[in-house]
Amino acid sequence: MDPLPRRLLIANRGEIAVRVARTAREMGIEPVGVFADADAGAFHVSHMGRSVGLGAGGPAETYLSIPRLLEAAASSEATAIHPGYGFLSENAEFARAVQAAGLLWIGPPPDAIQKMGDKLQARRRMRTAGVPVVPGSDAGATSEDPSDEDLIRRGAEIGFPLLVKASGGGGGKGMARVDRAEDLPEALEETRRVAIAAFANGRVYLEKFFESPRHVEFQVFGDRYGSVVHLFERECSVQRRHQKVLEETPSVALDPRLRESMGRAAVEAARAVGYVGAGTVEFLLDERKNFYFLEMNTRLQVEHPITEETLGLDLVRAQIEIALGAPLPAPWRGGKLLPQGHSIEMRLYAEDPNEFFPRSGRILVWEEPAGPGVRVDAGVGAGSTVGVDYDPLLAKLVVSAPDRAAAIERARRALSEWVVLGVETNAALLAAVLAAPEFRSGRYCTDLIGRLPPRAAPDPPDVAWIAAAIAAGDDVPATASAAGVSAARPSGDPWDARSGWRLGA
Amino acid sequence: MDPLPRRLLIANRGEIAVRVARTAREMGIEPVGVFADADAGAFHVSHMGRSVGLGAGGPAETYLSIPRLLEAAASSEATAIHPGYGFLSENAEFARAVQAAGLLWIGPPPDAIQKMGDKLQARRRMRTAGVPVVPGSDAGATSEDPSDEDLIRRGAEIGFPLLVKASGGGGGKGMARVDRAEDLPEALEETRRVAIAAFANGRVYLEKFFESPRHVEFQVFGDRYGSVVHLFERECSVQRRHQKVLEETPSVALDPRLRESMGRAAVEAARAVGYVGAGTVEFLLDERKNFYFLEMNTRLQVEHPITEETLGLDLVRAQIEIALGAPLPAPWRGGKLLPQGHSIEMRLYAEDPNEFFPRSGRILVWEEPAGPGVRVDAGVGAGSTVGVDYDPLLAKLVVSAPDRAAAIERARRALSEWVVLGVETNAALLAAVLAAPEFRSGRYCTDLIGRLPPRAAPDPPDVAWIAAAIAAGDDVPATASAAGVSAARPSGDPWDARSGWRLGA
Amino acid sequence: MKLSSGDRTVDVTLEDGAASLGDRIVPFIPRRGGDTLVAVEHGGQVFPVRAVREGDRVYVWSAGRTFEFRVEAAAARAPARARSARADGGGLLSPMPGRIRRVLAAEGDIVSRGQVLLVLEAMKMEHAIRSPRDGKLVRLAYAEGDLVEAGVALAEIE
Amino acid sequence: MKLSSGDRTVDVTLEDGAASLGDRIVPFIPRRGGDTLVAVEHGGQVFPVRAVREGDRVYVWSAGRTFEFRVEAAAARAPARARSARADGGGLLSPMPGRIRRVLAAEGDIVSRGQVLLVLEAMKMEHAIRSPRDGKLVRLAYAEGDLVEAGVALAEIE
Repeated sequence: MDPLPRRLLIANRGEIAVRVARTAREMGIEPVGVFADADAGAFHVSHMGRSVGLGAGGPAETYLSIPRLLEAAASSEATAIHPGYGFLSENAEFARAVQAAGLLWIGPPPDAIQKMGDKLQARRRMRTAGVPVVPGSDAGATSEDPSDEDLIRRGAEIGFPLLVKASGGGGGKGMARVDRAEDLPEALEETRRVAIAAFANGRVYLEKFFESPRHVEFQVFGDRYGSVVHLFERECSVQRRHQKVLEETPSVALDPRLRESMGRAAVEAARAVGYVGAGTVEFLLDERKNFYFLEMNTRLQVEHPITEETLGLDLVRAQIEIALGAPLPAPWRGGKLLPQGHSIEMRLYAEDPNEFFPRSGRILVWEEPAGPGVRVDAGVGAGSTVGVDYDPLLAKLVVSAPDRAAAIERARRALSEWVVLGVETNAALLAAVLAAPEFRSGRYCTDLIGRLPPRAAPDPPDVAWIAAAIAAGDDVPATASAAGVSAARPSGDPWDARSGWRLGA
Repeated sequence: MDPLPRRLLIANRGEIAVRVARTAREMGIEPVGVFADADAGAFHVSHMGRSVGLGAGGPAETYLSIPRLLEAAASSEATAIHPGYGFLSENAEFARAVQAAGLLWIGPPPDAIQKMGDKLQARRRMRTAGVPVVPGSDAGATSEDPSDEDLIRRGAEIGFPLLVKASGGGGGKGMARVDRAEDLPEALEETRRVAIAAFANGRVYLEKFFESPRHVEFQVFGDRYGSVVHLFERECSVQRRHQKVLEETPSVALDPRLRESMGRAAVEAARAVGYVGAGTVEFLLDERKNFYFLEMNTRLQVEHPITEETLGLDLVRAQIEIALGAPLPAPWRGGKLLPQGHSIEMRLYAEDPNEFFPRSGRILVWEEPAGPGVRVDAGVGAGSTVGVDYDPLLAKLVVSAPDRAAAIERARRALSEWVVLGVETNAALLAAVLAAPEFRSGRYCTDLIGRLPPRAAPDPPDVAWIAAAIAAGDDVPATASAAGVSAARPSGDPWDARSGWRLGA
Repeated sequence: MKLSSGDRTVDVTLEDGAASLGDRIVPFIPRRGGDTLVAVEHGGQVFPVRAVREGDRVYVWSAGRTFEFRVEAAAARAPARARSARADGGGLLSPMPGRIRRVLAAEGDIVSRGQVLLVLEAMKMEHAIRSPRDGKLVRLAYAEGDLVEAGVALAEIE
Repeated sequence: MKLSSGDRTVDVTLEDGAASLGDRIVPFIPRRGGDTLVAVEHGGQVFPVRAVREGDRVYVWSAGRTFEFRVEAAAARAPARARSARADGGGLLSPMPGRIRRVLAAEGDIVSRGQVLLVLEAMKMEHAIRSPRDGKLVRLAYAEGDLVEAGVALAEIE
């Protein structure tokens, strides 16, 4: 293994920047942060050894600016770069620029990023490697950029509903569901337009739509010496707007045989692009337990902690060591890893729990859950400003317990401890998922959240009205005596909203 | 198993009250807290479903008052009581009063508490059970309350230095080291005097003193049906003032054979008193790896989390289930438990890191470490008042990693994240232990802390002086520009105290 | 003072040892840790709580749930601005804070129900603002690149 | 202003964009999250920091370590009270805050070096306060049960 870098630039913000910084410190590497001007007081900066400003502007001019990031690395004398997820993490051009600057790139080979980044190209490679892919318009097609007429013909063969997908998209972006043949031409046009704007790649294709699929992904790792292994699955079917809200491992949908064949397919997928480092192969699993390759994320995944918890590993450390030339650890290659217990990740988003509209503001009170089996990877704290320019993910709550039932109860306990005031969050949605019989049974698929009853704003109990009045005025003596006041409800449980008084008007 | 209680009274405060409340919630039991008047805003109250006041007074009139605690259980309709550790947790009278009031006692049988609470009685039972005990004046003695002349004679046989111990003491309390025969009479008198005052039991005995012992304890669990098992060891040799500061598991001092024989002895010790529930058998391990029974703690141990982390268990849940009549889980009885990785607990005390004098005050800033492999069990938060009436333990930091070296680096990382301002803590001592070659090698014993160099107050770097000035006046514009000011030290690492400027005068 | 939560408004008065909530009297004792309200005692039992005010909003945490209250001005300043705008059929409100990514219509255009007028972007999410009915676009309040708050009127259709 | 840490006292002046620390000028930019100082920028690099003042103390966290400063009064109020008392050979100072558990000597007693005069208790720990030398106990400032702060004079020996 090459010597450790003295400083590691983390080209990201929020919880993942903090996450990577923690491992860097544990390895004796100084984590160097970056920040946009407007973000100078941001939470992640407090977890770095030092940070460097990226200047003014929005994400495109700062966290997405390759020259500014390379400058930051130079000025801080960082000799390695970890991209986190999002931003430039799956940008092959960035990876190449990092390497061209003589810096260590903590990520997969740029070629592998590129090969998986183009969905059509990736699907073709997967077919060649014998990995099943979702049936689509590109199967057996002669051109990867067919005419709309060709696509409309293929659409009729695939049947409706179907999905129009941008080859340059991924992660739930650049796709549209089409229910009727007559809507297809417009959807093709719109998707192509969006794709050109967003990904500078207007190629689109059609995919069979599954009504009640599960999304199950496999963590894979490859080293420079050609070894590729998987680190088991993550169940990612709890989604809103095609994006994950809660993940768990193991998946109740897999039995040992299915786990083995999906794991083997994931390893084959990674091998097919010469993968080195950490990656995730996403599969769609249909009701009859057929699985299909969806895409490969060529970076650390948001939900990587549940794999860390059940395997007792540090995936960021493994990323860094592999980038430095270490082989995969012998127990990984020997199939000696055995997941222990059950782990669930919940994503706390700054968004309303019903419509999922982002929310912004200032976090006035922030008290995290803690204690046994609870890990919080946060990207904000008390006083943090939540703006509109970045991902609404505030923090991830990861709970682990000996079995799934205990993990669910632990998750509910931990959620109930979390005090976040000042910015609306999706905590009520997370609580609703954990309470849903469908989720608790384990028999759920990607439509779960859509089928939940709406998260009604709860009726405040007396104690909340009183607390609100105190905070609004804060004009009550701190140790007032209750003597001499007749209690309206002297017994029972007067503070429970369920048994509670209803307001008159 | 009997049905779960609806409410559980937690007869304690601080981190352990919070710890127990968390498990209660996960089991669907409402945790009920108690608090002394002066403690009404205390941290643990915020983690309860509800709390009940114990009235005015110091610990003796509140957390140690059996009638007030039973009243609190009655008024809150709690039907079970968990004592935590300390306070009344090892008070057989309290356990009997709880049971006599028709409440469920989450602890061992009162008789077992009593049998282990008297050290002379416990030592006699251990000898009978074939468990080796530290050589002492009571071996083969005809009376358990010998005259001073008898003890002085036995002292000469045992040799100096030796320890005078109160039969009613324990946990490092009620003991005195005597180096010379001529000091023994006075030490006997003093120890007896202290013992009468503190434990209402004036019996004392002599124990051989070991120069460089280790303290290694075994977690044991028994059920109502006669099964007793151990859940492996905890290494507790990092001590100051005979009290633990840092614990780890596994112990590097044990090989599988020694672990097996000590574990067997621990199980025999528990069996000998008909033990049910969670307990800890403490052993002294000498340089030649002979082990001796020291005492048994008949309650949950402060350092129980490291066992939870390496085994993936919830010991409080097990306590409650066993108290409700559940048998020990089958995998425990079948010897199927296998510790994974390495875990270290550090106790953050409100005390100075050199002399270990308690510190009081108000916690102005409190930011806990978090992230992978980090668990914090805290008893305070921002704004908490640290008084002089209670244990100085503020919080426990528990880190886990695949191996000991990684756990140590993780511990250092986590400690470095912890921001505690307003009350002095022993964080610098913890950091010094983690950095000490002796500790890192694993070859250390109870004299470790005494052998460390003093924790010199570090020289503040420039950034700290500037921050102090800002906080003192806070009269600098939030976004002042540095333009136009000539940098005194434009390059290098001017913020590092090691390379730092020394103040002139 | 008048506090609102959801569609309820209540007169809350705090006295020494008791609160009047509408027409009920509820005895209580606030419990503080340092200066911060951390619990409220009622009937001999203490319940943890957190509460903080920002502008005319009060946020409260109690028993694992979060509540938002509005402090209503003393005068009869009836419904809040956002709501009044929503009630006004002509206004088209921003559903979230964000940045105007694209403007797809111009003032004076005749627009049809469902037509996308604007694309609003926040936190990596694009949201199409569609016309609620057929009509004439008489006002477009923002241009591409503008930052908007949640609840502000983006456009008006006659 | 004058700040002290350990046995060092420094004149610190903050100007727009720079601090004078004694005779050196160090350019810096404070960085805040909300109202809270969270980092200090120097030479293009930003270093996290936390700082808070309470009375004449300022507590600072920087790079994983904690520092305590004293804000010295503007006037020449030389050494702090505790230190002056400590310097005074006759005074016996409380090493920690706590409660006087036992008083084992009386004013007027002739005491010898090492003799236990008081037992101070805090947080389950007893600490014996011993006479630093032979002499006469001329003052005992507290009685059993009294609460004392760290650094106050408990007794005086002539």
